[in-house]
Amino acid sequence: MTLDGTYEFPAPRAKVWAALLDPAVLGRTLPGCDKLEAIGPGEYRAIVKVGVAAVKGTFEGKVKLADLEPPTRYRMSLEGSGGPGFVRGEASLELADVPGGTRVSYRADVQVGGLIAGVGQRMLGGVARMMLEQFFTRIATEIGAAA
Amino acid sequence: MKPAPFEYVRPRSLAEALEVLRQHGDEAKCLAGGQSLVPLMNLRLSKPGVVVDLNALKDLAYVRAEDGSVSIGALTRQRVLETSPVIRQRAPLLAEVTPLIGHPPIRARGTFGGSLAHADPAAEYPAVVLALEGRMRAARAGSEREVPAEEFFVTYLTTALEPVEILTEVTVPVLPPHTGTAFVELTRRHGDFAIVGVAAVVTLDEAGAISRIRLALCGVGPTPLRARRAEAVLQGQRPSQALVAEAGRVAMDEADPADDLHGSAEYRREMTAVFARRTLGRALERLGVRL
Amino acid sequence: MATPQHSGWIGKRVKRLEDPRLLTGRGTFMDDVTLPNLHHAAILRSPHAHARIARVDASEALRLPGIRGVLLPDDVARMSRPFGVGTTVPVKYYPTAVGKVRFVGEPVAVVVAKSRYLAEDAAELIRVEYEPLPVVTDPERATEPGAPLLHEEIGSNVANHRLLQYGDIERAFREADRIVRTGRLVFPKYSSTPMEGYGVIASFDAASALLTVWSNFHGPFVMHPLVARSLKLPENKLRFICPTDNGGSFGLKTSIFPYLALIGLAAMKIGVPVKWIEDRQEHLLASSSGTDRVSYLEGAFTKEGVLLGVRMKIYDNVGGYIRSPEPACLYRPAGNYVGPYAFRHLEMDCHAVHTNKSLTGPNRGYGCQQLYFGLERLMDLGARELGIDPAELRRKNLIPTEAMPYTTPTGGIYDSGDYPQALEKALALANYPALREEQRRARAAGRLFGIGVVCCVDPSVSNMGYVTVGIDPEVRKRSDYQAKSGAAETAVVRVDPMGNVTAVISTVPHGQGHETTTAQIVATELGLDPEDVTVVADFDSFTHIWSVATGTYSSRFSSITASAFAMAARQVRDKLCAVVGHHLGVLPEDLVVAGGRIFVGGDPDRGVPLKQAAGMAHWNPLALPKGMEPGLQAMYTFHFPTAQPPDEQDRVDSSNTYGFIAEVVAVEVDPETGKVEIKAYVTVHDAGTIINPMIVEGQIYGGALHGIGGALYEELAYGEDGQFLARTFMDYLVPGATEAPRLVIDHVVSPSPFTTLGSKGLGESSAMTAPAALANAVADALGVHVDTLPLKPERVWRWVRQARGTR
Amino acid sequence: MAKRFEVSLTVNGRPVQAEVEARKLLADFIREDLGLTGTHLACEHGVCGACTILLDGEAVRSCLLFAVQADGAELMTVEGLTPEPGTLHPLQQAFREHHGLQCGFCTPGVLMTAYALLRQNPNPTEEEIRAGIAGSLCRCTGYESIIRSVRGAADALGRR
Repeated sequence: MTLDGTYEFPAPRAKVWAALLDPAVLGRTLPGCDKLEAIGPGEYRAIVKVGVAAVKGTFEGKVKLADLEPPTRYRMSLEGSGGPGFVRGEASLELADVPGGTRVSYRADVQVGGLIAGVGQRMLGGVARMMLEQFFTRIATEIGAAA
Repeated sequence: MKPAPFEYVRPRSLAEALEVLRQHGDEAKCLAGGQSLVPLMNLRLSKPGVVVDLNALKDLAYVRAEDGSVSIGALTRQRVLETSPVIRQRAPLLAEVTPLIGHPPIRARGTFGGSLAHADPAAEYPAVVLALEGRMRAARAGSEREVPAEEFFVTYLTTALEPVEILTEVTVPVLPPHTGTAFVELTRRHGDFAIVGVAAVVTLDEAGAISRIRLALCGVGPTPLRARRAEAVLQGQRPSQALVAEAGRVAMDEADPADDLHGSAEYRREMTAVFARRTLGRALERLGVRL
Repeated sequence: MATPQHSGWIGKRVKRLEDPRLLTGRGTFMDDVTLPNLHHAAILRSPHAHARIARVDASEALRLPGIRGVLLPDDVARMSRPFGVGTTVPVKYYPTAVGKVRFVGEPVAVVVAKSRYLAEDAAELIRVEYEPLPVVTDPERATEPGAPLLHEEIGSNVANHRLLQYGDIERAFREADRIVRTGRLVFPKYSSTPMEGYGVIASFDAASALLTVWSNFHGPFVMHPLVARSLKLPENKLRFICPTDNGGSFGLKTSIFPYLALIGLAAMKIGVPVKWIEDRQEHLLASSSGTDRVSYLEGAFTKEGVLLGVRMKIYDNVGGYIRSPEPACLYRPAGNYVGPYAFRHLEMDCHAVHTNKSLTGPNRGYGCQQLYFGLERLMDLGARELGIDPAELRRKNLIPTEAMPYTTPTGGIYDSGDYPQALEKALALANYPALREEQRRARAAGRLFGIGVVCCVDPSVSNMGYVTVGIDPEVRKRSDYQAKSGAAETAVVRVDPMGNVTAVISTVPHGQGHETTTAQIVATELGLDPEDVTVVADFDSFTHIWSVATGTYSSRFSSITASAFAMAARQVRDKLCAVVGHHLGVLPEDLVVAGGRIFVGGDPDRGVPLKQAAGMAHWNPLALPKGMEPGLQAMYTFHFPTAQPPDEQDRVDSSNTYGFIAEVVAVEVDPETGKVEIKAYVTVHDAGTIINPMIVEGQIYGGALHGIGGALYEELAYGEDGQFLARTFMDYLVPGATEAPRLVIDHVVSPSPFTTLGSKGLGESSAMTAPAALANAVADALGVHVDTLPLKPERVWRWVRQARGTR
Repeated sequence: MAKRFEVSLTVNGRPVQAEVEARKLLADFIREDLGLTGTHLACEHGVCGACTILLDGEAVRSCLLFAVQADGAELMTVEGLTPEPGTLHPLQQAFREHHGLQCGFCTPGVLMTAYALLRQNPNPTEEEIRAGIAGSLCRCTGYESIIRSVRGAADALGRR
C-alpha cells in the first residue's frame, strides 16, 4: 500500500523540522502512541494502539530515522508487530518553504500482514490515511501551542 | 477463535448502563445483538476491557408510531423491523431492507441500534437511515442529545457517539404522500454486505416532477454517503431515463470507495452509477412511473 | 441393472443407517472425543509470507496460569525428521517452520493449556522476531531467474518437473490444419472447506513408548508410516484412531497428517494428552486446498474438428512445501489426461512449483478440475476457431462405445462407458437446440446468454503407483527403488454366534453413507435387511485391517470397497451353505440364503435359520465339514490386476475404473454488473451400476456445488505480497441455499467389467466439470476467452467491457 | 482466576445451573459444560450456522452469545427436538426420507433453523425455504435435498 500526500503547516521550516523529530512531540502526536522511547540515535521503540472504534490492536515496534538532511528531508522506517499482525513501512518526508509556512510532502510504502491484512483489507487504506491526517493535525497543534 | 478475557456487566437500567460507561470510558464496549462485535472478539480483533451487555434493557426495544414519525428503540431486534406492521406502513424502506441483512438467525438477535452504532459502511441500515434523515438519540449519564443521521457516521466503524454515550432511539419521519422508496444492492451472495447499495427516497409533486429526493450509498466510502450532487440533478426535474442515468453518473463521482477482494474501487464506482439508476427506477416504479 | 442374480438391495433408495444418530445430535465427531486430563492446544502462526525466524521467546507465555507447555521450532527440529515427500528434491518439510516461514499461517509454535481460551491467550504472548524476505506467489514467475528462492537446499523453486510424451506429438502438430492455443490459463486456489475442520488428540504413553492419535484423518493410510517415520517411531508404536463420524472432507483431511505429527510432538514433549481443534480461520489459512495452476494448452485440430494431439505446459502451485501426496495433482489423471477424447498424441510439460502460499493437496476432483478446465476451454476455443458447434466438436472426438475397454495413449484402461449416448442424453435433456434458439433471441435483445458443454472422464480408485510418474524413469529402474502400484481394500464380514452380522469397514467415511451401502451389499449377499447388518465405521489402526491404500479418497468406495464386501459376504454365504449343506446332507449349491434362512431351493421348509447355522459354526466346530475352520467370518482383499506401476514410457492406469460425465449449462450474465446467473444445469453420469440412487444423487448435487463454488464464488485469495485475504467465511464465499441451482440429473449405466457389482465411483462427480462448464458458458455468453476463475462479477464485467469494446 | 458468573437457565425443558467465565461462548458451554455435543462449531464468526440453537424460541447463533447472557433463558438444542429416545421428530424424519444430510455436521444447525422457520411459516414456498436456511452452510448436499426435506416436513407437520 502506498500512501502519499502533502500537509501544510503555518510555521517556518526549522520549527516543523524540530517538531517532527522531537521524540516527546512524536510520543504525543502519533495516534494511539502509548509509549515512545529513544533506544539509539534516531531510533525509537514504540508501543502503539492502532485501529478504529472497537477494532484495535497493540503493536510493539521500532521507528528509525535515517538520511537526515535538516531541515529538508529524511527517511523513516517503522516496523511493528502484535496480536493482529504486523506493519512495516518506509517513508520519505520532504519539507519545503511555501508562502506562509512549510509544506511537508510524504510518500510511504506500507506493508500490513497477518489478521488485519486479511480481515480489515477494505478499511486499511482509509484508516491509514485517517491516522496520518490525525498525526499532522496534532503536529500542527503542537507547533501552534509552542508558538 | 476464542475471545480474550473481559469484565462483564449487565446493567438492569439505562441509567446503570450509562454509569458503567461513565466509569470505564474507552475501555468499555456495549454489547447489543453481538452479531458484529462477537465475531470481532472471537477473532481477537476486538478486546474490550469491559463488555456492557445491554440486552436486559428491554424497554429499549420498541417500535412506536408517533405524530409524523416512527420511533424505534435501539435494542429492537432486526427481525421485528422485518415484520412490524407499523414499520411496514410508516417506514417501508426499513422493512424492505431488513431481509437483506444476513440471515434469519442473525436478524433474530441483531439489533437496529447495534447495526447503526457499529457503523460498517457496507451495512444497509446506516445508508437507509441516512436517506430517511433519521435522528439518533444518544444518552449519557445525566443528559441526552439528538444527532441527525447526517452527522452520526464519522468514519469506518466510528460514529459521533462518545465512549460514554449509548444510542437509545432512532426516529424516522413519516414520508410525505407521493413518495416512493427503494433499496437495491449488489452482493456476491444473498445476505452479504453490499459491494454497492443505494437507498432512494423520491417524492413527486402533482405535476410529476421530483419535489424531494434523498439518495444514500453504502459500500463506497468510509461511511454511508449522501449523494447530494446526484440529488441536485434530480431535484425539480421530471423523471426520465436520461435524467436518472445522469444522476447515476454524478453519484458515481460522489462515491469514495476502497478496494477489497470483492470489488475494486473502480468497479464500486461504476456500480454506484448502475445501482443508483436501478434504485431510482424501482422507487419511481412504485409511484407508478415507468422510465 | 447388473448382477441380476443378486440385485437384492442393490439399486434401491435405502434410507441411511447413519441418519438417526446424526439427526438427533448423537454423532461422534472429533471434537466430541475427550480423555482424562485432556489439555488444549493453540497454534501460533506466521503473519509473514516469507521470513527468517530470528528469535522465538515463549517465556512470557509460559508464565501465564493454566499453561502447561509450548512446542517451539527447535523442539520440532530436534524431536522429528522432515516428512517424506513425493519427489526427489531435498525439501525439509516439518510440521512447524524451522529456520524460515514460507507462507502466511505456517505453524510456528504450539501452546498447550487447560483450555483453548487460555492457550490462545498465551499464544498472543509468544514473541517471534522475523526478518522478512522477498515473496513470490505466482508459480510460473517463481520458476524465472531471480525469483525469490524458498528452499535454498533445492536451489530452485521447481519441486518437480517431468516432460511426458505419448505418441508422436510432432507429427500431430505437423499434420494439423489448425493449431489452437489457450494462452495462459489460471485455475484458482480454492477448497471444499468441510464444515468440520481438522481435529486431533494425541496421547503419549511413555512407559510403552506408544503414541495414540485420534483424528478425523480418513486415508490414504500411507500417511501412517509417513507420520511414524517423521516422529522417529516404529509403525507399531503409533496408533491411529478415527471416530465414527467425520464432518466432511472432500479430500482435504488427507492433508491433516502434519498436524497429527505436530500434536503428537506436543503430547510427547509436554507429557499430557493434547487436543487441537482447527478453527475456521486456521482452516482457511493453512489446512489444505486444491492446487492452483497456470497452464498453456495447444491443440492440433484438423479442419473437420478432429483433435489429433495436445501439448500442455503446466505450473502447479504447491505452496511453501511440496506436501505428500503432491505433486499428485499433476499425475492423478495420468491415465485419463486425454479425457473422453480419442486423440493419441500428447505432451505434458509438468512442473510443481514452490511459492509463498499455503500447501495444497486433494480436493474433490483432484487434478481433474484443473485438467478439464484447460482441455474443455481448448475444445471450445477449437470449436469457435473452426466454426463448429461445441457439442458437435465433442461428438467428433469422443471415444466410441465399441472401443471399450479402451487403452488411452497414457496407459489408462477405460473399463466401460457409452460416452456418445451420455452426451446425447445431456443435450436432449437440456433441449440444446432450443437453448441455442433462446440464445439467438437473447442476443438480439442485447442480453448475454451462453451455453457451456463439457465432457469428462471421471476416474475412481487411484492406483497408488501413479504418483511415481513424477519420478524419473531412470530412478524408478534402480534396484533399490521400491516400485509402487495397486489399490487394495479389505472387507471384513463376521457372523456372531447368535447369527448377527457385523461388517467392519476401514474407509473412514465422511458423509458418503458407507454404512448404508455396505449394509446393502452384505444384506443382499446374505439375504437380510440392511438394518440387520451392523457396520463398524470407526477406525483403529491396531485392530482394523488396513494397508497403504486404505481410506476414502479418489471415489473408491463403490468401486473397490463395494467389490471387497460383495466378495467377503459371498465367502460367508458359501461357508453358511457348506455348513448347512453338511448338516442337511444336501449340496451347498442347492441351497438358497434368503429371509434370514438357509434352505433348499424350491423347498423352503427344508432349511435352518441363519441364527442356527451361525450357532453350528461357533458352538460345535466338530460338526462342521471336515477341515473347515470354526467360526463364521470372512476377510477379502480386493485389488485390480490392471493397477501396475508406471512403465518406462510413463504409461500408467492411474485409476482402476473410469466413469463419464456430460454436462450442458446455460447462464445469463448481467451486462451491467457482470453477475452470472445459472439458468439450466444438466448433468449426465455413467458410473456403472448404481448401488443407492439416493446417495448417488446427493453426491452429484454436492460435487456440482463445489465446482460451482470454485467457478463463481470461492477463492483462497492472496495479495501479491503473499498476504492471505480470505481468512473468514465473510471473504471466502461458500454458496448457500440461495445460490444453489437445481440440477437435472440422469444416468447411463455401463457396468464395469472390473468390479464385482459393476459399480464405479462418482463421489467427485461434477466438482471436476462445473468450473469448465461455467467458464465455457460465460465465454459463450460474452464472446470472450475466459482464461481464469472465479467468475466474480467484477472480472466478468471487465470481460463484458472488453467484448463490447472490441465488437 | 477469572471471575465466574452464576447462570440458571432451561435447556431442552430441564433446569440447569452453572458457573461460567464471562467470555465462555454459549456454544462451548452447551458442548463442554452441558455435554450436549449435538451443537457444532464450524466458523465461530456467525456465518455458517452450524451452532444454531433456539433461544427463547428464536433460532440464534450460539457462537455469538456468551453463556452468561443465557441466564434466565430457555434454550433448545438438537437433542431437544426428539420427543423420546429412539424416535424422530417429523422434521428429522423428513431429513432422513429426503437424504437431507450427508456428513451430518451442519445438520443440527440446519434442523434448528428449519424448526424455527416452520414455526413462523408453516407452509413456506421454495423461495422462502431457500432464504430461510441460507444462513446455514452445508458442503455436502448442494442444498436441494435439504430444501426437499424442509418442504417434506412442512407437509408432514401440516397433516398432523
